Amino acid sequence: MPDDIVPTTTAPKPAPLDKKAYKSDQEVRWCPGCGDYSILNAVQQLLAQLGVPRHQLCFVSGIGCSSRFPYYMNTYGLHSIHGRAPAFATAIKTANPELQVWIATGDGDGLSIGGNHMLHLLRRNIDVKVLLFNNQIYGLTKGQYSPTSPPGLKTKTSPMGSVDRAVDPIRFALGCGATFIARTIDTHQKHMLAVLEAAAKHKGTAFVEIFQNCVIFNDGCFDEVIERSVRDDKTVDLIPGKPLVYGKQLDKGIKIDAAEARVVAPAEATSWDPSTRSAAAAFVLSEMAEQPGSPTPIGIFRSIQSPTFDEGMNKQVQAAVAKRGPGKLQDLIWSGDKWDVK
Amino acid sequence: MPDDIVPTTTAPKPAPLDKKAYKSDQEVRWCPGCGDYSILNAVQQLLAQLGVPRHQLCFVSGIGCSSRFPYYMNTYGLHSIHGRAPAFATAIKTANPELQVWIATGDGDGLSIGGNHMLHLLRRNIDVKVLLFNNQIYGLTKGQYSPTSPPGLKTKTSPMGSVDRAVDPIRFALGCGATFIARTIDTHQKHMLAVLEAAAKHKGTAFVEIFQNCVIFNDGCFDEVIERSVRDDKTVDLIPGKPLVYGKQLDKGIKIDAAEARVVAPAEATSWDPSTRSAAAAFVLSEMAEQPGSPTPIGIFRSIQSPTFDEGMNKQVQAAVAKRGPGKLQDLIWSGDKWDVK
Amino acid sequence: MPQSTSELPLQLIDSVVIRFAGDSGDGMQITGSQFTHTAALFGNDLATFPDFPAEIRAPAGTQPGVSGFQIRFASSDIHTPGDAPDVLVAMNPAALAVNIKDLKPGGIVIVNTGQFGDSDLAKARLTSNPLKDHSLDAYRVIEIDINKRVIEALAGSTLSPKEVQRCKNFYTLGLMYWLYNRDMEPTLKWLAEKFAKEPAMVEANQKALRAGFNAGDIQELFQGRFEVPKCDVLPPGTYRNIMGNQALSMGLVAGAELAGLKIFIGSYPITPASPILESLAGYKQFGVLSMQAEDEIAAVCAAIGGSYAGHLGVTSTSGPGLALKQEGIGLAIAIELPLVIVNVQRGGPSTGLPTKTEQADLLQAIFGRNSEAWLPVIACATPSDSFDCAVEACRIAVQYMTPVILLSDGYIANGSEPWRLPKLEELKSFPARFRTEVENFLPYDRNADLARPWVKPGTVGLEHRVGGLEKAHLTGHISYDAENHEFMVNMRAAKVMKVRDSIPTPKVEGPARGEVLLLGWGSTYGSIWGAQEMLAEQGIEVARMHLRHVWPLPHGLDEIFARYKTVLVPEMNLGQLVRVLRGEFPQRNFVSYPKVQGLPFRVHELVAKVKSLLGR
Amino acid sequence: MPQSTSELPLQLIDSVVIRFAGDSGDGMQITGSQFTHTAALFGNDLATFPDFPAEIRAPAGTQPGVSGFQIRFASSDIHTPGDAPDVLVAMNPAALAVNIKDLKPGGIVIVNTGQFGDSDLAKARLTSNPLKDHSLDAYRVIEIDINKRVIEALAGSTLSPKEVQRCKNFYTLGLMYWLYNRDMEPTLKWLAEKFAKEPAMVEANQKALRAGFNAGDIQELFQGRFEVPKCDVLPPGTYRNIMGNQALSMGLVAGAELAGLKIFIGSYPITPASPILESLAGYKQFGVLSMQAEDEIAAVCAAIGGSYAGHLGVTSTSGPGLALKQEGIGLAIAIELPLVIVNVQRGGPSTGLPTKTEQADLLQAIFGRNSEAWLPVIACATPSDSFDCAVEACRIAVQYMTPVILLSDGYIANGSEPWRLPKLEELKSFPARFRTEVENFLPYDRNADLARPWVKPGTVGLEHRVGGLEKAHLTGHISYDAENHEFMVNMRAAKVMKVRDSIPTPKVEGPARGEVLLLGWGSTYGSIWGAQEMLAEQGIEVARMHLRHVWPLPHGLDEIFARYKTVLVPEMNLGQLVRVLRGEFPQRNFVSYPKVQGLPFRVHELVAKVKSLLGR
Ligand SMILES: Cc1ncc(C[n+]2csc(CCOP(=O)(O)OP(=O)(O)O)c2C)c(N)n1
Ligand SMILES: Cc1ncc(C[n+]2csc(CCOP(=O)(O)OP(=O)(O)O)c2C)c(N)n1
Ligand code: SF4
Ligand code: SF4
Ligand SMILES: [Mg+2]
Ligand SMILES: [Mg+2]
Repeated sequence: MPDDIVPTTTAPKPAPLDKKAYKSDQEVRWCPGCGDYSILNAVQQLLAQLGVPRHQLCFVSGIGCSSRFPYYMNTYGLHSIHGRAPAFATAIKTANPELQVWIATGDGDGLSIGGNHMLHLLRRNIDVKVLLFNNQIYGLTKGQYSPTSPPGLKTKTSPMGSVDRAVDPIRFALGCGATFIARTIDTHQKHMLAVLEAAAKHKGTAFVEIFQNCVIFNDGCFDEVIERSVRDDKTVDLIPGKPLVYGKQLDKGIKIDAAEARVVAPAEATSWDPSTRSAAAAFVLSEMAEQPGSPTPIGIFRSIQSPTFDEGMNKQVQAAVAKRGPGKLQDLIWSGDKWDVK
Repeated sequence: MPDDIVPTTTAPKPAPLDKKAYKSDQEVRWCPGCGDYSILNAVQQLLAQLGVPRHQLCFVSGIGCSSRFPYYMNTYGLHSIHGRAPAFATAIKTANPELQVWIATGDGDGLSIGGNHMLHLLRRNIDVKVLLFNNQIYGLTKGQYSPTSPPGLKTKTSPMGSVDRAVDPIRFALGCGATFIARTIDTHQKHMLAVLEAAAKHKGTAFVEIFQNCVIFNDGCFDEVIERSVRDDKTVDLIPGKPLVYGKQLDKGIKIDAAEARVVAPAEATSWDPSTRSAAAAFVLSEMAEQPGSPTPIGIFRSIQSPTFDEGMNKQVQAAVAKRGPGKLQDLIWSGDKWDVK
Repeated sequence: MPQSTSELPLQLIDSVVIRFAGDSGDGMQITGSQFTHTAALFGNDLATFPDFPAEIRAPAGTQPGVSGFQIRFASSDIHTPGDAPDVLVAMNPAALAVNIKDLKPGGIVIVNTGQFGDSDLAKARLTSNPLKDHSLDAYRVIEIDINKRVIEALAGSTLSPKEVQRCKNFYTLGLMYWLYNRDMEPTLKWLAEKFAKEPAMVEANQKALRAGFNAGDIQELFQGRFEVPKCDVLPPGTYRNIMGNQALSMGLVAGAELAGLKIFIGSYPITPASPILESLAGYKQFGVLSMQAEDEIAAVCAAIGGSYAGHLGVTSTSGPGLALKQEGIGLAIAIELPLVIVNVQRGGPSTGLPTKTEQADLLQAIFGRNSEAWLPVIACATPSDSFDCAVEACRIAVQYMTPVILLSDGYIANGSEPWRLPKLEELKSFPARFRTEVENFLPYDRNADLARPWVKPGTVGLEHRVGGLEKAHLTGHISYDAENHEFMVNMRAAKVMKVRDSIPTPKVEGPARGEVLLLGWGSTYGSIWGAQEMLAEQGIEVARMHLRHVWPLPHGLDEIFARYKTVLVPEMNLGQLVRVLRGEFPQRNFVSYPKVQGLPFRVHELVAKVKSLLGR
Repeated sequence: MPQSTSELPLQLIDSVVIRFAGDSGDGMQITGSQFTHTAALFGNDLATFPDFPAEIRAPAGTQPGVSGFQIRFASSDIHTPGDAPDVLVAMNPAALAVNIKDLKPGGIVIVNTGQFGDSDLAKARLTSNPLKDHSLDAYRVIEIDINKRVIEALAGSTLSPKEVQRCKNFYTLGLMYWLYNRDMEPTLKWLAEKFAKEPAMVEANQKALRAGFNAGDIQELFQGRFEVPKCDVLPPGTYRNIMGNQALSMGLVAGAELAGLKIFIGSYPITPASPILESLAGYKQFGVLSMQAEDEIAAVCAAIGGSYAGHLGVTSTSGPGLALKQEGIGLAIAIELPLVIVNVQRGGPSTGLPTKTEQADLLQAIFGRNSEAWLPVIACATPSDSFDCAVEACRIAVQYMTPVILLSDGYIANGSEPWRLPKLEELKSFPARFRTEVENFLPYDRNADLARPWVKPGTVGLEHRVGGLEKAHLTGHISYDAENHEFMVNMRAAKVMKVRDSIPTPKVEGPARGEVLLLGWGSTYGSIWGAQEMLAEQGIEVARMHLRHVWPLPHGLDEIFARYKTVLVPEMNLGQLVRVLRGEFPQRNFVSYPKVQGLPFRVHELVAKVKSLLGR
């Protein structure tokens, strides 16, 4: 047996870091004005705030403008293939549980080609954080519609308007049984930081949809909701334990009732609890924006505790070792019924 | 231009058919006692009832025991590759809108390898009917756990119990925005017939989960719910317009309230409407079985009208022809700026 | 139609190569395309080669962010966009640094000095200013502060300063029009149409264009002007300029029409193949059903479903996408349905160099599926040849009930050249026949081409089932029988080999026997032809031949190969065709000349290789 | 340890081939395995060949539903499960009809007449009863109503009539034990363990076994009994019987241990590869992390993720699954991480013949990815060789930081043979080295093997990014540079070719030069060896050689091939290795001998082929 193997590095004592430390030496290659910049900024700031050592971080992505993210983080990073980041991340976290693993993905990468892996990541509840950059378009391939594009959108591949119904990432994640689901906005740094912090602290898959502006191919696609002048009236922030109130003057509230959510006076608003056994209230909220006159919920839709796959896997290994003793090659090979030839 | 092309057959006058007419001449190769037989039987009976001409039917499947279905139907049939039936079916229906297209798939085929195509089929609302044979196991590959297997299930690939959280097909379909969602039971022919009839008549993707018993690798996995002696007490049938009552004596009801569903007296039961704008009530019901003491809903969870992709596509073609005239090859080739060389 | 009455001498030349280079935001692709458009309308022969980064707007001023467009236009029949530019237009230091090494010695380099500040040099990671360090001494450097000139020209415009700067490329274009004595009209018209909804933009860009043109006259930047006369040596006919992806898309529509079918295209965007899906999505008046699928697997499966339903199934992709489609293609082979799989090759492996060209998917196309899963593979030689190849792919698919892989590459896809428009009468139809006769119907019966019958679901009385399990000969029932399996494996292969009976032996150009046969496939066509011509000029006669059908290989090749001491095969890969050839013609002598730089072969490289082979 | 004191003569013979055949529900696989187990413990050399339908329980009594298990056991060193059975056990008419043509002329056929009613004949689609129509006249037919015998034997049992009938196979087994004078003990013990929780089952099956055994004695069915002595000519050592998938799984665990790594296997079930995932899922005490992924793509990506994280990534599949993994494998090539991809080949194309064997994924393994994406490919020769090959695949993957494809096939995977157990000291370790030194760290630097450093994420100071875009030499930064790309393409290929420096030239067995070299790879090993022996018996000396490393090919082959007039290559495909060989050794003379029937070569077929080649 080889015992001359170089050991893995043992627990390090990291120096405290500032935001800049998380910037890699690579030139950022996004278009000027792209919403991706502010997401990168928020993540770097958050990690500095939380003081996560760089070497314990791993960013995994697929392909797309958004998926270039790992190159710009001075951490471990894997820019993989289109749509498959969840599969890589699942293994990385399971094989190396001490890492904090983040996925950067786009609406095309994560919900078109990668929809299946996203489903299985969410249901398995791998302890990774997902940043879904939703710009309702394929950026890197120069402007085709995506699964989140609104029906009717005219793009290069839908010159007469898309006939696809859009998928709602939040509802999809709920349907997949995700344990943490949130939504935030590229231009709303404060909100993004708060949501990302909650995501970072969640144990299990934290799924965060980020409204992200593609200045080149779908500029302003969220403006009706997120434009600064209307944002407070057009969004409602889901803050655990807080009433669902919104509006510039916090003059409106949301009441969830009989499997419907409706706009009410602030005093009547439901106090938000994303950790109920049932995800139904979150589901109701996820549908709300489609009702005329209702705000778009942002913030934390869902946050529950549930066993994670990566931990489950490792526990089984420990249990097997505890029960059968650490596997010995000799025993393995020399198992079964044998006979001798002299 | 070729004008000597053999024309497609024009609208036929089909002779009325009986159930036997839908049976192909191929020997059915499922295990004796497999739940698949009763599904095959119900489908054949339904089609005879509805009098759908055989040549207008097309059954598409992936790979798995359940996916052998098309071979046993004396209609058009395509036994394709693992997980991809939705993609084939989408094109078949779009290119040949007069066909009634059915998909036969398994929990592995449709929700493991094929989860992404299922998502996109459901959101695009292709006018096809999906029969999801859920036996919570991989049958054809001899008994590995599937995405619907309960956590902890011991199978060949999970000797210490599966650590995967299960996906709930109904909730998944809701999250994907499906327009028709139902559940039925292999051993409950009457119910299955009613549900399949509603599915057949739905315009858009009709998603039907069928609890199906695999006698060889997962025998009795649904017995707690569907065994004849407990079935009436352990299931509640979602019948549009009918109150949600259940129990052998119809002595119990379900009330949906404040985004929760609870057991009440029959008189208080909610009258079921699967066609509300919001899918939240269906979502609430889809979670209910997990509550101890609550019945498992079967029947129609969701049934709404929404444009179908196949129709949308064909309408665009018609609109383009109407606007630009039928495409002429000459015009296409001789378009753009030209010059002559003498 | 020379527009200017400049006093400067007008020098007639046969061929010019210009390369425009700048930031990805500088509009170099538009500049190049407009110059191309004008040259085409003027009647030059031409060839273009755009070259851009994988990012949408790579960081301004950096070397990886440089976007280039090379055009060669000529009065003679040319075959490539040229080995080395005569003129380089460099909009910033990065563009200069990246491209200068390619410029012909003594060539003209036009530099926008307005972008040569210290920070610009730093962005380009240059430690010294090439305008000052004598590194450009070997060239004729023309320095213009285009930034400033554009501001002056557009003084009083309502556009923002940023928008004004975006007109720089048209200033540059104007200057080039002056230098080569070109008509501005086509571009003025194009601008008017393109920005029809933004009159201020039309005006500003037109002004910039004119200002650039006038600058040539007024500012005495150049010692002379050049004129490249019309090309009259092309075969007579009506021409238009066409890009490879465009021609290929049109060819698919034409192929379907010639078969009497409608297209169902299932596709997933990927560089450099996306424009094919985009074009077909715009051809709905031809009955094209275009589906942007959720991924490549769904795309190919949908295309097969389209064929199953009675349409002509098409799917388009690039290398990594082809890998994903292979399982589905295997099914199409097993159920024997027509299908056209377009693969526009790009640099790899993996994501590789997505905007660069390569020919390294040949073996994946021929062999990259499980088991013995044979299909015909054909390859486009030039942008306009893509039309004919697409028609041919449709023909083979329909006639033989088989998937066909059609290979293009980034160089062909984005490049352009004049296309002699075919007359409809020249296009031979190959009508698809759908079986409707009920009597004696056997789903796996075969005709003389070994093709099985195609039945549209919906046809009364022909209900049957197909699928990927091995099928019994004739009946198509599931069969695990050993002999039947071997029979079917051989039958499927034989059907593919049968395609040879319907294709010609390619013509040899040049000596019928001798030392060297230059053998090409795909986009090496032009470079090889150019090399043959250049060698001939140097007194070295070599033969050349080009393969459109790369699998199965046409009849008659062995006899041809036998007549040359060496068959030299230049490929933008590590020698993939050579492997195929050695497998088929073990007695012949093939020499591989690989180049894997994401760039096409230069004529000079080929010439040098042939000479070294001949010991000259 | 002969158990019976039968009066009948005991005839010594060297080797016997028995085929058990019945419905998929008849337990033929268990019967065969038990006979195998007993023969192994007795000390025979042996080889087995199970053959079953793609359905779990195909319809009872039908020909497609027949499941078979062939075993050859011998006192000499044998290499195949035999061309033709000496004894056929046919549990019903379908089993008889499907298998009788393979039986040796004059062979024994044991027929269960209890299953030969009219309806049974009809299910098997037989129009006449073979027991009556003289079609079996060439064989020695033993008729027994096994249905009835079992009922009699189990009279009084608490089992249901259906359960009683399920004991038929043990009755049959007992009869065979008697005929070949075998000890029933191992099977009695196995039954006791297997049904520990169902004592009634233990008793019934044991009774049935004994009843079958006794029937031999009592019922005078046979004229004599046979004895196949122990095989003493095998190399000395401790042996166990092993199936290919089992050996391969153990080899992976051993390979990981020898590298000092833990395994991460990401896999998706598929016949005939599923047992590998299943075995590894049971080896958790070795630290194996086993993930049943949602599909093959996720499986390979997870395996790569495992390697990225510092485990040994493994994924296992069969043909269609390999096609799906190719894009991911391309990434592993680009980011240069160790990875073992096991591909257990099966009949194709598409779903094909999922439970039958084939060798037709060779070209897909070597070439089936986009662009120039090279990797080493090795192939198992026999069930026990799968252990060594798995270790070797791990070694190459770790030493060269590369994905490796390990090819097995259905014949090897499900077949079994005695395995001489290696001593731990015989296994050479190849410790993986994880880089931890921060100084001078360059992610794409290389060692003498051209391997780049492997860094476990979590290591302080070595944070870096990898991905599928082309990487600059040394730094690993994204690079679209033309020369760097060519350099890297060549470097990756060179690294794969470098594997040759660590592998031996395979040994030639037989004459060092001459007319014919029989060259094999994969599971043709035994048949070729058998053919060589049979030819030698007939006075024809031919050489043979076997390739474990099919890509890159070992050093020294050309010199060897040059020494033979013909290199004859039998393959269960249409000549895939021959294509590879011609590409590499254009001067040598390769003759392909293809067989694509979902079945291994028979020794006789090879012998006939060689003779016809030699004109004998
Ligand atoms: C297998 C494969 N298919 C297709 C592509 C081409 N491709 C690259 S990125 C992309 C979509 C990007 O969209 P999204 O994920 O929304 O990211 P964005 O660029 O908008 O951030 C596509 C289709 C690819 N790289 N690989
Ligand atoms: C690409 C591919 N991967 C894997 C397989 C093997 N396979 C065949 S069926 C199946 C799963 C079947 O499970 P399910 O869909 O639940 O169908 P069931 O047999 O239970 O009806 C698998 C993994 C395959 N045929 N093709
Ligand atoms: S194309 Fe859009 S998403 Fe991509 S970098 Fe540019 S602005 Fe951002
Ligand atoms: S294995 Fe299970 S699902 Fe498959 S046919 Fe048998 S009983 Fe049915
Ligand atoms: Mg996007
Ligand atoms: Mg199943």
